Amino acid sequence: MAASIRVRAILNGEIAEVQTLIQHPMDTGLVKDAKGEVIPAHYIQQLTFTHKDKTVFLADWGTAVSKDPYVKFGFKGAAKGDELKVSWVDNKGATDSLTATIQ
Amino acid sequence: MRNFSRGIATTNVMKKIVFALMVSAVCAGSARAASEADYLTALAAAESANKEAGRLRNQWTVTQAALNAAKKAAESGNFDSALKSAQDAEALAKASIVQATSEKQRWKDMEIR
Amino acid sequence: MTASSGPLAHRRLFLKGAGLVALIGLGNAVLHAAPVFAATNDNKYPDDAFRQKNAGDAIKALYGRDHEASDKIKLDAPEIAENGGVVPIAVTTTLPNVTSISFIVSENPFALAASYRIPEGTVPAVANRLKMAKTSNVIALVESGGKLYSATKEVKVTVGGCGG
Amino acid sequence: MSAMRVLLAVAATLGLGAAAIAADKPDPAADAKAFQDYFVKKFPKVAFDDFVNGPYSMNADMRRQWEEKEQFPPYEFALEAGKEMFAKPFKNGKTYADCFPNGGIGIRQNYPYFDDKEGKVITLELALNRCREANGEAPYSYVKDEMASLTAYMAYTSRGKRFDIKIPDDPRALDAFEKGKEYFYTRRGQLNFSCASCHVQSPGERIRAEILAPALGILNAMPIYRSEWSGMGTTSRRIVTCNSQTRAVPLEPQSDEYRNLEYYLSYVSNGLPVSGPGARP
Repeated sequence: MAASIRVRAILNGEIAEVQTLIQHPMDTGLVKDAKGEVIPAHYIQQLTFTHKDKTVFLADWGTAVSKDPYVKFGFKGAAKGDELKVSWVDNKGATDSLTATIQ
Repeated sequence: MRNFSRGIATTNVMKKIVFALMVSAVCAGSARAASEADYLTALAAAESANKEAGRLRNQWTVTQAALNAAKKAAESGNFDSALKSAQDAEALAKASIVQATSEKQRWKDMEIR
Repeated sequence: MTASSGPLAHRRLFLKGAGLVALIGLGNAVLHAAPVFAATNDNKYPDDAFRQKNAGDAIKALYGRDHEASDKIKLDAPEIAENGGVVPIAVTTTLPNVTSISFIVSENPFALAASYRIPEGTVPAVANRLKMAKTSNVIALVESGGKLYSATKEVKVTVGGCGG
Repeated sequence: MSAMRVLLAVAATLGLGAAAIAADKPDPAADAKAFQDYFVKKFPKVAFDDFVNGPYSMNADMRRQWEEKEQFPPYEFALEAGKEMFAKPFKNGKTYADCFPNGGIGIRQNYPYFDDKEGKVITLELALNRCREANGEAPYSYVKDEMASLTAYMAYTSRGKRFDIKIPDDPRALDAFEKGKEYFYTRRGQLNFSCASCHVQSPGERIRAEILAPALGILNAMPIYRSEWSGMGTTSRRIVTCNSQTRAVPLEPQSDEYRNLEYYLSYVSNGLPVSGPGARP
């Protein structure tokens, strides 16, 4: 189970409304910790949503995206029960993914 | 207005006194820089006042900051600034004590009744 | 199997032996990387655009063209951010066949905050939470029908609390 | 003639003195009523239950930002972690449910309460650590994430239930209430502010980016995820940071002063719904 990704995908008419909250520090690399050392940049760069093997949404993120990032969008052509694959990769190469079902 | 006429005479006297004071201050300033002893007595006074504020559960964060600054300056041998910071700390600690004691009654003024 | 790049590459090929395939691959990529703008087709992360400091350079690096204001873009952002770390910013547009939406925070250390690819069939609207270093213009860019449109709003940002 | 005047003066001061003493016999119910009337009169357009939303009941621009956050709130992770922690048995096999009435579900609105055996105020945070220690586990810090996650889950199970803080007719309980009230109105720190300076005299006003919350219902959303901390905050953490903001040296979390303060503030907010865990600037 992807511990870092929370997805809510709800069909509203013909549009699937998708909200995602991801647990990630999104460190900018410009902040110092209590001891005065710079906390290195550590942020999600790309977040991809695929439905029936087609990318329905792709986010390119910089260091200005908030900690525990959130994004909301909608797309047509989905049906209740369809699967929506969500995956991210960060600047350290770490990744996580989750398959959610459209309610 | 009556003593105005005497005023002129007194001003000369005043000038002499002021002059003398200034001279002695300058001498005092340069001749005897704050010694470590001065600093230590001031530090002790500040710390005991801050301890009293602690007993009254009403210390200020800036008091501790001034104490730390005093100790830091003392470590680098700068007893003038160490003495000054210790005196600041004492003043702050005393103010926090006055605040605690006066508020014992004054808090009621703001109470919603 | 001729190495097409200069003498240096030749020498490297013989030395590395095992690295042969990787180098050739690298050689090809370098050759084909004509000035193509990542925002529109392949899924490459627009690293260069995110490294630009000011808005103008970031937009040029990402879209390679100027933008014109459009009243068909609704940019929703607070007047005074409750906290610079979490500023809710959303955009919707009635412009036709939108392919990309991006957010610029001009006064941030790096102007480009986020960029989104909007494939066919996806609603041209995005909501997200961005960080803002200080009071700044927020620019929402919408690429529609190969042209670039924008909406701008100033968001005031300051710290909270009474002192400490 | 002057003797008469002196007599009158003495009588007057005595009379005043008597009145003052009478007024000072603790009457929590009257205090709560006066407290709530003050805010309802000061903010006639704010719905009673809306006071628990702090700054967001005071400013439309802030409220929109809050409503956006609430769609997928940042405390989601703490809430889920709290739920798991609450169910996970201690090493001795027991769980938190064994320590609390009704298994700890839907009871947040009764905290803090006055324990007549111990003769002191017990807050939810203190009760949780007591439960841990009673079961051989190390207590959690009162200002860190574990305590925030647990209280977030317990608050969530009480959402909508109305604060129902009780003050038994026990002089020690009345004294605790009075001491909490005194702490609330006492100025402290170099900035010389009391809680009331900000949360009674100037709620709705700005301190730089933030809008001051009204004191009425100010604890109903605890624990809170603050963007300022980009993390969770328990009631203890919030009070301790408020102290240092006014340059007062904070006391130990859960010390008498703080528990009595929480007792006072919760009692005067009786009748308002639990809305924790909350999101704040």
